[in-house]
Amino acid sequence: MQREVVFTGIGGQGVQLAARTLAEAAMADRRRVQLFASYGGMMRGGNSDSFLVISDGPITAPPVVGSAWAAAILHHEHAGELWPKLGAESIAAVNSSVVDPARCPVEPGFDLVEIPALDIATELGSPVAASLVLVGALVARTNLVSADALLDSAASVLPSYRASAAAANRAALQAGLDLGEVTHPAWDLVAT
Amino acid sequence: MQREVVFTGIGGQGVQLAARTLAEAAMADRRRVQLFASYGGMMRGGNSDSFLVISDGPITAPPVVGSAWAAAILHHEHAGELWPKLGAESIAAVNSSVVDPARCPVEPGFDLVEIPALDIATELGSPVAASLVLVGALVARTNLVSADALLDSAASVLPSYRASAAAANRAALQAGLDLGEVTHPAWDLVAT
Amino acid sequence: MSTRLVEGSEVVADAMVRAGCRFFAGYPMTPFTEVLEHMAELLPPVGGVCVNAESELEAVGMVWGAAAAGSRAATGSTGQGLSLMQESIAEATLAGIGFVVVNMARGQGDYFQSTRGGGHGDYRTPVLAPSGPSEVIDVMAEAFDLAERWRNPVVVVGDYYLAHTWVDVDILDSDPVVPPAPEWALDGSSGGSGAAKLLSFLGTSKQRDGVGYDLAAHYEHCAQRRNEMAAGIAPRVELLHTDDADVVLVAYGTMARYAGAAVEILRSEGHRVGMIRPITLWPFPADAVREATRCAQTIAVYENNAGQMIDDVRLAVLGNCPVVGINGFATDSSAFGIAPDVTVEQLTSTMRELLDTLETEASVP
Amino acid sequence: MSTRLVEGSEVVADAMVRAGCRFFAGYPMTPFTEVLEHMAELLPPVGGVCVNAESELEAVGMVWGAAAAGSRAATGSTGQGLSLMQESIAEATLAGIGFVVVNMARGQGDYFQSTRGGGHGDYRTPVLAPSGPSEVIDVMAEAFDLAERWRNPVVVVGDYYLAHTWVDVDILDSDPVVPPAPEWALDGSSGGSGAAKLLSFLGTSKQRDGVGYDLAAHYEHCAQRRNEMAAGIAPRVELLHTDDADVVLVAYGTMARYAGAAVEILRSEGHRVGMIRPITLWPFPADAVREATRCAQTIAVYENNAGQMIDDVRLAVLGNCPVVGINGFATDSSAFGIAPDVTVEQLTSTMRELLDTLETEASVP
Amino acid sequence: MSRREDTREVAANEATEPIAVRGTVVIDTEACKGCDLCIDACKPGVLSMTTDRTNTRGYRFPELLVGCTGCRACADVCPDFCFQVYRFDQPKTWTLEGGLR
Amino acid sequence: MSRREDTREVAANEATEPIAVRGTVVIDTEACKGCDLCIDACKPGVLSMTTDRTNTRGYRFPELLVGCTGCRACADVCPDFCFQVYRFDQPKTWTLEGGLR
Amino acid sequence: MSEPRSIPVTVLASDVAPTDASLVADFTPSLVDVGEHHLCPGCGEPIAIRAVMDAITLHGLADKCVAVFGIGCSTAFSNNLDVEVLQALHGRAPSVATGVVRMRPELAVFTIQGDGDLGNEGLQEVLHAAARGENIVCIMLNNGVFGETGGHLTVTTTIGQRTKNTLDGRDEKQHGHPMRIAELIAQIDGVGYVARGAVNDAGNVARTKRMIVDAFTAQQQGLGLSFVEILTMCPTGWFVPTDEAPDYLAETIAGTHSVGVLRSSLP
Amino acid sequence: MSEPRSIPVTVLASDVAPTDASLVADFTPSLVDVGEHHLCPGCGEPIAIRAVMDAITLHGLADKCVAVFGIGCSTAFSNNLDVEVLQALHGRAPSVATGVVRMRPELAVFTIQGDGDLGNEGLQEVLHAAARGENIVCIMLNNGVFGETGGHLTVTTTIGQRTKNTLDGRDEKQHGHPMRIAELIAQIDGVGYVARGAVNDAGNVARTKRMIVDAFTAQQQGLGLSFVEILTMCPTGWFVPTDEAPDYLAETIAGTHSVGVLRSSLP
Ligand SMILES: Cc1ncc(C[n+]2csc(CCOP(=O)(O)OP(=O)(O)O)c2C)c(N)n1
Ligand SMILES: Cc1ncc(C[n+]2csc(CCOP(=O)(O)OP(=O)(O)O)c2C)c(N)n1
Ligand code: SF4
Ligand code: SF4
Ligand code: SF4
Ligand code: SF4
Repeated sequence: MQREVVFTGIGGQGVQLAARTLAEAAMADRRRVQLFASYGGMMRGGNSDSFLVISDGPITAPPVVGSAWAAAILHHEHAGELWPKLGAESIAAVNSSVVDPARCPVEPGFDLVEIPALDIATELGSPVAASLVLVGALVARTNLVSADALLDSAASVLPSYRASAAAANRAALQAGLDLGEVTHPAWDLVAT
Repeated sequence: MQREVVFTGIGGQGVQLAARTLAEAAMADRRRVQLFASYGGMMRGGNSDSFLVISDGPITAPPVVGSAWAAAILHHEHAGELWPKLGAESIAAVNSSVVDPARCPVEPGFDLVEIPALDIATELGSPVAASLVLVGALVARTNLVSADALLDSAASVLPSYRASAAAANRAALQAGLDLGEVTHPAWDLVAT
Repeated sequence: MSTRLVEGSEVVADAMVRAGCRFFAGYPMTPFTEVLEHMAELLPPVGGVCVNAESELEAVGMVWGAAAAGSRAATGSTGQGLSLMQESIAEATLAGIGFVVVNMARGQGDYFQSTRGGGHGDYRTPVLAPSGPSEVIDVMAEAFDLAERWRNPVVVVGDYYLAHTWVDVDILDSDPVVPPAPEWALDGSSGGSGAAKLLSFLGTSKQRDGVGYDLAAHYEHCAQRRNEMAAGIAPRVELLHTDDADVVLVAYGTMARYAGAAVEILRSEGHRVGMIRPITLWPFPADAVREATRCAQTIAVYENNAGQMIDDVRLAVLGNCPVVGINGFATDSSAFGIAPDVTVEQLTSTMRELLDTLETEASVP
Repeated sequence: MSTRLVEGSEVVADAMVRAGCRFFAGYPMTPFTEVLEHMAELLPPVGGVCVNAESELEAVGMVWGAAAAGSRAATGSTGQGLSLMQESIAEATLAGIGFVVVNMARGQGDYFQSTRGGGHGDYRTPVLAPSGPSEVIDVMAEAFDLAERWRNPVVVVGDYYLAHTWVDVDILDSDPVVPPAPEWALDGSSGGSGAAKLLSFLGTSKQRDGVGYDLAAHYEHCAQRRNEMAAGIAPRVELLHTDDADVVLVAYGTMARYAGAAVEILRSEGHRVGMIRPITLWPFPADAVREATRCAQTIAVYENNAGQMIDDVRLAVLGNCPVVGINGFATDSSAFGIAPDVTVEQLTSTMRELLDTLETEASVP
Repeated sequence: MSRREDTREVAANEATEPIAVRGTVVIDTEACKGCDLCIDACKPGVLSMTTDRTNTRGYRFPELLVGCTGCRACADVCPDFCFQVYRFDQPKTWTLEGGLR
Repeated sequence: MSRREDTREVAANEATEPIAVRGTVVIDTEACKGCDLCIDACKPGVLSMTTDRTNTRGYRFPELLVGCTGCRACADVCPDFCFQVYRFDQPKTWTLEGGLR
Repeated sequence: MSEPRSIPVTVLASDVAPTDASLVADFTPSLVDVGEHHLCPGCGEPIAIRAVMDAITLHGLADKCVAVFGIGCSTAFSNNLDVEVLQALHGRAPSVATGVVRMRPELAVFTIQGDGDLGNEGLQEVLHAAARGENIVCIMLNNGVFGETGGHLTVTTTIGQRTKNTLDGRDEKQHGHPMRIAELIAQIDGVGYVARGAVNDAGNVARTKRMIVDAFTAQQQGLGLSFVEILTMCPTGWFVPTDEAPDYLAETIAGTHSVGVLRSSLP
Repeated sequence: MSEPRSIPVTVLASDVAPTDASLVADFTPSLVDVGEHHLCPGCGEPIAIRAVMDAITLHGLADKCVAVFGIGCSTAFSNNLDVEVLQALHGRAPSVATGVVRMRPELAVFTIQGDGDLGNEGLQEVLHAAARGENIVCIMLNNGVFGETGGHLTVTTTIGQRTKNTLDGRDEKQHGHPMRIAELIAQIDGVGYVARGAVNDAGNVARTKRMIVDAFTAQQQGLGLSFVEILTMCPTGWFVPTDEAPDYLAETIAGTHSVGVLRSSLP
């Protein structure tokens, strides 16, 4: 069984960190992962997308997946290409603090969940962790990974020189996890 | 009608100057010329060859001629490739002050004229002009170009910063011209 | 936990270190930057050296020196940087200095540069193209072996996808045996012996042996070595459902992963399609392509460029089978060759159109 | 006297000046050095500028600037130097900056580099190859026209033979009309207007127009321009006795002069041989080659290299006619690509052998 | 361009003495990336970063307190060109009671 | 390597006084390219270029006159490595009549 | 003067420009088309570019100049200015500028490069251009890192400076010594004016602006190549908070690269 | 000691080595395989190379060194020495030497380049290597011309010097200013020893030899990059008679490029 999660945002929003956090958590859950990170070579601005595949077995999918089971939309700017990848089964968590509703599909055809991730993160005193709030919320509804694994990966994913951010990031994940109930279980069985 | 003259020597012997002097003289005689100069990129040593075509009409020959009517051999080092180009009608003037007889064909099958060009040039106080003595001697036997044209080209062929050598070069050409009689007339009619 | 989430570029770096690479020099350029960063981390612990060269020209010069001193050495870059290295790569073939060049390209626009030699003269470099992180370890080991065996630069072609695809890998105790320095390598010790070594693109004949440089002989020798190399390297390919394929897709590197996925979809729809993936781009597996397409009605070449490998495919089959190109992609706005229209869906539907045309043609009496 | 004995490299320089070239920069390397020297003499009197650049990289950079400022500009080099310029040549195609690059090569080993683009990416440059000094004036005029027309670098391929062949030329009053700067060129004056010009390989769209760089659009545009260029340049060839030829020799540049001489000898011996000389190496005159060899039994490609143009010939005829290469020459000890076995005699006898084989084959029932 | 901060009164400096005000600034809070450079650059110290609010992109931004001299230091050091600086034709005075006159 | 100059006596300096001779040189005249650098380098001035003879390649070459000090300056400056310099174990003296002793 | 483009935040709640005041600094700097850009928070490069543009305006050269850009973060401004811009490849700007100025000597041709562009990839270009006496102005934005590619050390990184490669600070034993580019160039015969400024505080910004103005004066007087190095903050590459970056510059960088005029042929 | 290889010309008609004397200088310099070479009459480069080889011998480094050659006339010696030689491309020797010394730090790695090779094509290579503190010795043979390609001006050509491009002497207005390479390098933090010698007379040859010896001492002590620039005659490129070249060097070149030790970290 395989689940594809796509992420999109603009540079600086923490898209890649969020995707890696989820990937590490999936690995802790003993699943295989493949994650393609696409962002500009420039430090600043530009798109930031991520294509994560989590699977029970070996992964052969090409880096950019054709269809996705879930999406985390941090910003609308480059989301246009991702919407079509989502199908009837799919769930999309949208950073409603920022995303322009006019740039979202009118009749999504999938489950679109609005999460005011930036507002929540700002309240937590860590606006840069908005992407983690969103991931937390996505996990809350899907059990894509176990909550513990997710929270633990907050620290393991950070390079040494960023270690100080771990606590805030964990808090943001937790805030997201607190946002709801499982509506779209990702796996038949919850991983052990 | 077309006459090919090949030159060979080692860098520093004045091969190219000699070939250009002859070419300029031929032009003064109202003939068409093509001259391919082959020498190393280094200032020093290495081969120095020249392939001159003098013709009554337009020239289509490739740069390196296949057969030659005359040759000026300043040094034996790189002469090996030139000998086969000479045929029964050919004449080769050899700088006998330097050229090792053992490196010349045993039975040439063409007319081989020995000219102690370096000795003569040294006597004239201008050893570097040996190549011009040789060319003078070749012209003396062939009338490839008119004597006047040859002597005049001594000056015209020199770049401005070498102009001071013109007199000595002219003397060397003259010394060569003095060395013999026409034995191999190059042209049916002497150019005007 | 015995697995780690690792970026493709780290896999590339790790593969080099495992292959015995002990010297690396490079200059940042996305997506090569990440490989350089990982080499800087991985080499010192194993006694290797990674230099942040001040430019690509300096990087390749350093690698030239390290390789001449007998080390397995590598450099690399992307696009512009690779172009700057062409002089050195070309001349290294004449100097008999082998090293590995990692071209973390943007897209596949450098196929000609890699396979025909972007520099001057008649040289060639072996070119290997892994399709993803999992193949990198093997390919890199082969690259260093070829570089040493043929004393010739070897190009490993990656792309942005390879660099930026993170995978879970098992952490191995990599304790590779670093091969000893070849006997022609310089270590200073032959000086004063009367037969001091010389390593030069002008040849190695010495004046004291009665000859100075004999360039003609040297170039003949190099030409011969190149021919032997061309004959001596067995081109590698991966074949997928080519046995009974009417239409064969040819693709290399990451593009082959899209092609493979498309082939599987089409097969599941009942179409007889197959795929050939050249792993060795030079020497090009012409025989394998010819063989695998003997019964094909059409060959489609899928490249993330304007059509370059298609020449090699055409030269392989020489008119025996029509060859069409699927290329000319848009490049994305990040300029990293991640064309948005490189997708399994797009390729699959293009292939469906192609198959339709063939069927229509076939059904016309 | 109205004629002068002029070195081929001076003819090349003179041709550039006549073609309106007013900026030249280069770094010495035999046999390009002589062209540079002559440009340094010829340009100042006509108000042009010749800079002795400190390296090839700087030379091509200067030419980039001069061309961007609207001048007809050129550079060049040989071998190693050309390789160093590949980055700039490749990117100039994206910047829409046209200039002429004179490759005074050693031999013909750079065919692939010139025709496939030795740099990175999917670009091409028009490539012209005169066969000797007499053709240079025309070819050079065309080169500058193409560079300006397509805003793309154009390569003119010469060799040691061309540089070092002296010919008698008529001294012309060269009073060429230097074309005005194209309207896209920079002259500083659009600044402060609200629409200041931008010339960049990243594109020319400006933020004030609502977009920053749109790289995807820019690369699409460049690809389109390249395709138009490929289609818009009529390849040029010279044909010799191809009408009824059983065997057709294909050769370019100086080699074609040997080939032509050999063909005449063989014709005089009664053999039905002909010659095709591509003058435009890119776009390659594939149609002309196909057309002219429709009735041929064999095509022989004569190149002063290990076999490069032969690919283009094969791609042109795609198996419709066997193609053999006559190449793999020794290079001479001066390393200038004046292979001693490049002679009319040698070629003629090789061709005789080829003809014999064909006849033998033909006579076998 | 999405949401913008609303115009609002900002609690004035805790000053009770009258304050000379020679200039004022208009701040493009939406362009701000919250780098704080203006805060240090402002000699009279009348710029202050929000602590409770961010702009659309999540950045805090500066607000102007009483006492601007119109020196343009903030504009000179701001990497995001967020300041328009004005100098009053006639210097004004601010008092707790009367505000700016 | 072709012809070499024969060994021969060279007219000595025009000296009539005895001259101290501490060293001597052997000259590879065939290797010489006639650049004259040794002539200026020789402090005692005992090297002199031929004017009437050249080596095979047409170059003039130096000859040693009486009075060499064995200082090796000639060898140090000669670009063609034409000199072998010796220093006598016991300095000698040259006289017009008796030659070198 | 452009329209106020956002809501002003003042004690007076004025959301329109005051009418009894004159504008002394506008949102969008002179000759900058659009002020918005993608450079990082706290980056010093936009400040430096504003200073360069101000100098052009002051000299009245807007329609008599060509800017040649290198490749680095500041390239973000290449499509953003209202002066003619010619984009050069990484490291090649001085040669490209040479080509322009040789064919259009009447123009004020200037380059903008980072320290990685100028000091690493193309160090010899500017040195050679200086020796040739090209009459151009070269600006180097020196933050001691390759900002654009992620903050790696460059040849100007000072001892102790943090970069992505030197998270514990550059150490000469391991990473070699910093080069002082302005000092190198000041030594070359043929240069007109050489100075080093900084943008870490308003005083330095003003001083740097004067240096740039002087550099263009030298160019206008035909005194040869003028060079202004400008120390800029790169909080991202240095791994320091944006508000600490100006002090970090003063303490860690300006000690090695000291601010001042190094050479001037101006009367 | 080799056999006398030619007919000696002395007042004593001795064609054999004297028996009552000791050899103090041999035909073929130490570590030079074959003395014969194709360099021009009066060229200073062989003299300089002899001095370098003497220094290697003196230090006893013959079997512990690698020479990295540039491309120029002196390349003629690359197949002529009895020390290990690695040929670099034009301009690239310092980087190549870096690769060698990083993998074999126990060796004395040194480069030999012309001024065109080092100062034109690859100027930044030596500057960067110096700043990195590579522990190598770099020798630059400076004749102010590209000898090999026909005597064109280089970046070191002095004002007034004749070259193929400047037959009337270099003129700063037209051809730019000369660069003083040793001075540039001396300024870089991390260099061990910098000096400029000359081979235009025996005194300078001896002095230069001492400089080279010191440079290798610095290398042996691990003091970083050492640089010795050696002024050499190129009568061919200067268009002066061979016997006038030494004075021409003293008068036209050494005024700008003055001989002496510029920097030394030696104790
Ligand atoms: C030939 C080449 N090599 C590498 C690069 C990648 N590259 C782009 S910008 C840059 C560094 C720029 O650093 P700097 O000049 O210091 O400017 P900053 O980004 O710090 O402003 C590099 C290495 C390139 N564009 N071209
Ligand atoms: C990339 C490259 N460009 C040009 C050349 C041609 N070239 C060979 S040697 C040389 C000049 C050498 O001059 P210099 O270093 O001063 O040494 P010299 O010949 O004077 O001893 C040049 C330009 C080359 N070999 N490689
Ligand atoms: S050793 Fe000294 S004295 Fe003797 S010849 Fe040589 S330079 Fe003159
Ligand atoms: S220095 Fe040497 S080459 Fe020159 S003249 Fe004297 S012996 Fe001959
Ligand atoms: S990386 Fe540094 S230089 Fe680049 S934009 Fe960010 S702060 Fe500025
Ligand atoms: S050209 Fe100059 S440097 Fe070269 S060998 Fe001749 S004299 Fe020496």
